[in-house]
Amino acid sequence: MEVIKHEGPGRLGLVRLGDYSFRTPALAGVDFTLSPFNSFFHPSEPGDYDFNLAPSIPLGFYTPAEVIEKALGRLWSVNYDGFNAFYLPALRRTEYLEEFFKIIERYNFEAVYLGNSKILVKEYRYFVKILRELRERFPNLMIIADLEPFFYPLAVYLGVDAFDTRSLKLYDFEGKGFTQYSPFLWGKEPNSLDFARETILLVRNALESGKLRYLVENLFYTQYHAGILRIADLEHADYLEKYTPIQKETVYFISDASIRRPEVKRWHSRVLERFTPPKNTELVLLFPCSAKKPYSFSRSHTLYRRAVKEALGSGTARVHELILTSPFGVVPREWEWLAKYDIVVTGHWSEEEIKPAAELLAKTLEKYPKDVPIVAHLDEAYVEIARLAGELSGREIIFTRVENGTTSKESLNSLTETLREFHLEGTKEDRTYRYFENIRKVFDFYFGIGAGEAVLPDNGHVKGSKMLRLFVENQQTGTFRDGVISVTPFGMQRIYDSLKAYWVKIDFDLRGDVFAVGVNEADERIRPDDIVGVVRDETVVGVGKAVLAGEEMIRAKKGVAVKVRKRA
Amino acid sequence: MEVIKHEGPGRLGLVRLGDYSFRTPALAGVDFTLSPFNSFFHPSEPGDYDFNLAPSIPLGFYTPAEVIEKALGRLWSVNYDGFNAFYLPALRRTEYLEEFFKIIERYNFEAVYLGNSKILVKEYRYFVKILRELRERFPNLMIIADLEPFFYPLAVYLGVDAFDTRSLKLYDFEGKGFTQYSPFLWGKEPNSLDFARETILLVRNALESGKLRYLVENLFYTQYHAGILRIADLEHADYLEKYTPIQKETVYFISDASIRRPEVKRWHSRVLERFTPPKNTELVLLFPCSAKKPYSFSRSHTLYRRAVKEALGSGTARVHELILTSPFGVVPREWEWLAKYDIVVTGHWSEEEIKPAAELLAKTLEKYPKDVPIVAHLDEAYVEIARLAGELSGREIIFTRVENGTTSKESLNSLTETLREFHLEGTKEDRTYRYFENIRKVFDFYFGIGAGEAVLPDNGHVKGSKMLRLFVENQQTGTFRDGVISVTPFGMQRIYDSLKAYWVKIDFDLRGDVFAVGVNEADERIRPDDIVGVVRDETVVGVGKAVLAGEEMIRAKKGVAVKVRKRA
Amino acid sequence: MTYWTSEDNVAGKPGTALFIILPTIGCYRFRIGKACYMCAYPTAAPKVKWSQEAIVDYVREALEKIKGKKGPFAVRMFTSGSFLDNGELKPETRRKIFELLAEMENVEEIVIESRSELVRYDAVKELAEIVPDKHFEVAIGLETANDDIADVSINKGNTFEDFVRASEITRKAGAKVKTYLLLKPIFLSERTAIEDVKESIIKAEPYTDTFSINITDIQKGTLYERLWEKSEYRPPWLWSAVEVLIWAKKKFPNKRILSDPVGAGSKRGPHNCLTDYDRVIGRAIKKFSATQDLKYIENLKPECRERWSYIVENGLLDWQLVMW
Amino acid sequence: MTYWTSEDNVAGKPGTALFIILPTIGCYRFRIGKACYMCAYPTAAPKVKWSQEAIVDYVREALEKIKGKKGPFAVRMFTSGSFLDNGELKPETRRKIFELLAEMENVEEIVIESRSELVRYDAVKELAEIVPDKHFEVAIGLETANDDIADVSINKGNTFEDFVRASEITRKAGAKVKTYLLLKPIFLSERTAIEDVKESIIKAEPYTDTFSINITDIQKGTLYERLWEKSEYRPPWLWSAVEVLIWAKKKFPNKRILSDPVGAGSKRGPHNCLTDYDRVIGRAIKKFSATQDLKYIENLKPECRERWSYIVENGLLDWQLVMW
Repeated sequence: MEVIKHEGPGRLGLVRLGDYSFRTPALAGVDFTLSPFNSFFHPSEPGDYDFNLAPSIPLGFYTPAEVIEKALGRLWSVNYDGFNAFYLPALRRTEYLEEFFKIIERYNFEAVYLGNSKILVKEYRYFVKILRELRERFPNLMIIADLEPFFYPLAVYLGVDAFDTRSLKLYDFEGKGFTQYSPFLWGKEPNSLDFARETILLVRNALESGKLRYLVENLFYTQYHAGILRIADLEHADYLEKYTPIQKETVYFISDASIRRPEVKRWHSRVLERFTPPKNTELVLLFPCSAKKPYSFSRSHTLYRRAVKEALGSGTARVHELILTSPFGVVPREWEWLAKYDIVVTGHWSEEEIKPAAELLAKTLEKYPKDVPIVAHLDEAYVEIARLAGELSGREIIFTRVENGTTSKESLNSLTETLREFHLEGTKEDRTYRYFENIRKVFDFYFGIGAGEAVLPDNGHVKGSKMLRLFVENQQTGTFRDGVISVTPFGMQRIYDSLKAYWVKIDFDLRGDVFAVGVNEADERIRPDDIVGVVRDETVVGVGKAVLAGEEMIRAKKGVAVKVRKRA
Repeated sequence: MEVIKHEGPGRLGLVRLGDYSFRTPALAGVDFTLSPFNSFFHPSEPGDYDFNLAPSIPLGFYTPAEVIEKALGRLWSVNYDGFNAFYLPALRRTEYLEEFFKIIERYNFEAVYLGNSKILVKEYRYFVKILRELRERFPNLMIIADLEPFFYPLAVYLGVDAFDTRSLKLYDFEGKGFTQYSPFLWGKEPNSLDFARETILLVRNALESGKLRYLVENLFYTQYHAGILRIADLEHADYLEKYTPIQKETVYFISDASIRRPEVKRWHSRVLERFTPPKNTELVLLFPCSAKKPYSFSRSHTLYRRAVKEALGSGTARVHELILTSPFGVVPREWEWLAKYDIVVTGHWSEEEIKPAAELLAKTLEKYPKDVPIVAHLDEAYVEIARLAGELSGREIIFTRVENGTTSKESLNSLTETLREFHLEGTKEDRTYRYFENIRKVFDFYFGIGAGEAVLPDNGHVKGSKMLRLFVENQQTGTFRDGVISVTPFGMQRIYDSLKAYWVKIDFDLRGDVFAVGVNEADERIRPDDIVGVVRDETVVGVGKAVLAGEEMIRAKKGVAVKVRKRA
Repeated sequence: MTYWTSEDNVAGKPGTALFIILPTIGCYRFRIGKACYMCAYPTAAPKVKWSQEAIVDYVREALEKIKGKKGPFAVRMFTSGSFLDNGELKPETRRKIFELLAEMENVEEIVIESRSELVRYDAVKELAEIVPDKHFEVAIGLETANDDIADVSINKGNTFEDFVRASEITRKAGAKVKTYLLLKPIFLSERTAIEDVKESIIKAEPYTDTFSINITDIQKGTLYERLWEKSEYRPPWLWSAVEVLIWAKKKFPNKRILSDPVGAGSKRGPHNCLTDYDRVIGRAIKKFSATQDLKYIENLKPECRERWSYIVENGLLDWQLVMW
Repeated sequence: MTYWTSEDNVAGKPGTALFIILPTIGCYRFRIGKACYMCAYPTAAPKVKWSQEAIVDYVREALEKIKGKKGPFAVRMFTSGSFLDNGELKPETRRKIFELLAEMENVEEIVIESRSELVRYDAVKELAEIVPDKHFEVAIGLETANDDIADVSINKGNTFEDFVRASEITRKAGAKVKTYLLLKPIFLSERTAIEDVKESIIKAEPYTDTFSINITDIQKGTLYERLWEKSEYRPPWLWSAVEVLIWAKKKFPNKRILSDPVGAGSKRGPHNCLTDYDRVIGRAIKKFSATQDLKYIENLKPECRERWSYIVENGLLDWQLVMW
């Protein structure tokens, strides 16, 4: 199976079987044929199926060690010739998984049938753990499970590629028709296979349009859905994040699970790891977010800007602004282009929103020199966040007097008055520096601290007005427009030289795209859709867009790893 | 419209139209016919429809006051003869609602068409507020809205009874087929009316089986769903609680919204208001909950009981036990029969679960005399709850030493050792008293403090072993079996005499059921499914099951208010 | 302030119209805070007050555009208010403008606009006498013959009675009457909107020489815009306009039925499904308007028409059209 | 410890069987921690060790139940272990029991049970000689002829070879061989389970006089119970039993094919859809067993059979049957 597109561990895949190929997520019996279970005890020869299950022993999830060991010995004795699918009994004793993985590896299976999936799905931790181990170890393996359609989105999101449909017919026998509300409510017309078919199309559709996580987090059909997603979010956040493409579109935070989205985790860690305050900062300002994005375009931020300008004049170029928001926590002004999200605003903040925001703010404030004062122009829950952050960081925060919202006349006056106490002077150099910093920080976000410096050093140049082109010694390094960037091979070389970041190493002549099989090494920080440099002998020979995550490129053996956009 | 069954403000209804009748929730164009919108400016006469919309002016939700006033004057001038449905423009300026309500009241409309519903649904607060005001003011009015099927469960839960389906056809024109994931994902086959029909049947189905709240809280299709439910739960908790039947079945807490369920609110307030500790309590014990319900039947509680018995012997009859759990918070041992719930257990407790539990525990502990010691045998998050409660209440809590879970040998030993320090002696009287208290507390839960005393005073008698029959001076007051109770008219009279609780007053000869129209006054504490006493001239003339909430019985003019079970 | 020419109907024949927006101070109703709800024209009035002479000069300048060119021409003068309002134009100014026009032979039609209560016999007569052989029309914004709509949905401040009186005065003074009707005021369904225009035409026909069907387009800062932004109001479908025009022309073949669908095919203007074909329909309406020939609007491709028919037949309200 | 009678097949004819559970200490494999995974019989062994005399007395007491009654009778003695295990029953005790049986004319069939490795020529021969004209069978738990299943799914501790040897000894010693087969060990689909019994019958047939198809029922405290509790194992369908019995009887009409579906129609026992009809099928199987007449099981109402066919045809595993 080749991975075409990711959304978290879930993926759109392409399976090639001789001259027949199909897309995943897929259904056995619809998109491909799958042999019935093949018992080790009374084995069958490979038949005329797309996928032939090798003889196996369908151990139960709760099988004790003694029995597993008896079975394992026998499975090593099987003649696997002609079989391309392996029945993997899911086991609570996960210490034995490795043994099964060795068989899968040794005989190079193309698909794995995840045994006991209907039992496993009720064991939150094991479901996620086993899927993850399988998925990460064998990126090109098609994982087949047997689950009801209402589990499809969640299972796909966590790594399942295909579903057996044969057991669904039992619902038809029982006269239970699947509905949008199953398993809470059933219809009377048997419809299992149709419903499964429809559902899988919709899941594919969702993957294509980057909406899979929505489905998963907003449709909790059973307690198992909620439990599994919670375990995945809290205990396997790295697994989800690793395969989550770099955010391009607005994220809609809808349910309480939204605040645990990988995008949120990523944002928090990028603020911590990839944000440094501009060097000339002499005052930090904290503002609340606005519904309109980027915040600068909103009415409230326009009013703040005016008040700040009024108080500080040229000194504004020495102020640095942080915007507080949920669930992203803290958005440095330069990154406001990147914080694309929308959230339910009912005025009720939960503890789960306040605490992480405060913690992130505290850590962010620690990035500024101790003597830089901090002024907060906030109201309601934002005040609570800032106070808590103040306590956590031990930094004093000066609060303006806010009444009737932050944009009331009185509040804005208080902002101006408060700021007047600080006498800041900004020079023309400050302004230019900040103009450059606005651009640099975005590159830092994508590639790490220093990337901005690399593509736009102090002696660099910016040309254009809307679409900014960046130059170093008359060679273009990249472009910047409203937070959207591109990098030239030359720019990427500079990033590579100074940061050793976002590289994919090859040792052949670059012609078209880079295939997974050709990737020697890759930066593990790479996420799907990231801009990466294709490096050969320390030279960037091309720039492209990652299809896979860095780690995955190394393990994967099939499909495109990097879509090359420009060759050097 | 008559209300047949409630689930929160949502209800199954019966609409009688001459010799035709239909059930709600219903669909216009499917279950009944509805005239097209009737413009005040170019009005139509009543036509051959089940519901004829009176001429109206379809003001926008954002219409300014000046224009509303122009329109209102005109609406008072309409000749409403022959019209039974009123088009109510939903207005942001809710101060004008009253004027419209007066028209509805004056002309005795049977149905209201909620104008602008597609706009209104995006205005969380107003949607809930307007629906609530309409619903509470006119319990027998059928409320019709025009919304997409994915809003049906939520809208019904909050009080909508029927939906216009005419605008759905626009989705067909657009080639958008409704799917289980709409509006995230659409299919290609036009199916709007079929989908609406299916959905309404399922919603009806859900109401019948008490599953509507599930659908609502687990299927957040849009941010509006989440926002509206949050507003309803947080700002209109009393509205939801009032119509939520007394819990009979296990509640499944699945989503984060589950902890805001009316049942949870009710539980918390009943612990605060209707629980008093047994008088002979000399020691309070705190235990964690168990997955198995009632807790007493679980392995862990069996082990605790053994350890307590070992340490205190007969003194056990002077111990009182509280069980900590989420989201119910605190369950007094006597109420364990009533705490029927199931929750996702992943080991991750949210702040939103811990804090309310601690607050409830703190207030519960204050009910015990100051000198009664408190011993906690807890682990993990439970410890956190107890500690926080200790701080809040200022009561010292002695923690046993728990290692490897509360049921490990060491932990149970520590429990025994800790308790040995207390020398309690229980007499035979203590045991009898507690036996009575176990029964009494359940009556207190249902009717208020003192109800237990009323049906089973100290000179009362209990007969039977499984099904306990309660007697006062040889007259039966009620029965008790595993927490399920019944009350005789005599028992109800005793409750009424001492508490003045759960009464419905009539002034006619009781023959069959009590109809809403015949209810003079009713206890506002009454919830659907409660056992109530039918009182005439201070005498309980019958006992029955409430169909409506107490407040609703007074306002309602149609349908059964109390199903009478036994006449005196 | 600007002027332009456009193909149009001139006194019954295809010709060219010269539109001149006079830089007056605009409608007095607006200045006293009682503007029509859909109207933002007066906000376009000049910030600096123009002298009456300057206004005449401005007209002279505009007329240069057609001077000596081959007609027939119509000159239509708009003032963001009323031509007959002495507060906007002094009688002297009006006369001077008409005298300029009287000199131009290629001008066959003259249209001025006025609120009905400002139509006075003397003022009209005076002007009519200056241009005796030209087709001289006073355009009156009736908008609707339904007084309730005029008040609730438009805030017109006039009644149908006011219009009738103004029309009688105008005719008696020797001019003709052009009646503006508004297709789809707020708080009307598409269906009621069509109904309202038709009824208005029937009622106003005896007092009207030319009907001009104004199709709502959303002007900035108006109540209409506010409702439209919240999806509570949708400008009318072009199909509605087509329907009304065909019906009116067939019903009253001898009346001029004009319409200039401003912003046709855009979100703020009349539109069907916002496809390219919307603009085709817009142009067809203009063509019909210029020629009075129904063939231009009777044979349009029924794109998106089924949806429109459905909405009209079922009387759907605009908020019901909101979709996901 | 108990005994009871039941209608059953006695040496080929319908008759009555007296079942006696001997209060021995039970299977030695269980005592050394190597019990069969499905087996909990030894947990039913008496807590206090019975003297050998007491055991003989117990048999005597049990035999009173049929003494002087009209036969034919079969006496089937179970020991929660092996009758031939000297650790359970001393040779002297066995002899005494057989001598009691030898005296009873109405007893035409005697069955004892033994693990195959405990079947010794001398021991069998000695007993056979005490009851020369009775149908004397040694029942051996083969369970399956597939050694892998015997090990992985049953933990039998015997192979098919062991069985063959025991069978040969038994026959040589003058007794007959009854072979126990287990319908549906764990880790087999319904389909494989049926297949396994059929193959086992074919392989064991030359060494067998009577087949007894034991249909899994869930015994307390076993691995089977653990898997069953978690829905990973489902006792076989009664239709599977019916299918196997019909097939076996047709294939080997001269062999006795017995089956007593313990717990038929209950969750823990073989069942179809847990309707009342399940018990009807259970009784039909017993009737067939007693009479060897296929008519009892060939004409059953196909209730729930379609579902079973589907599961068997598609080789569904038991965890796949979990439903919401």
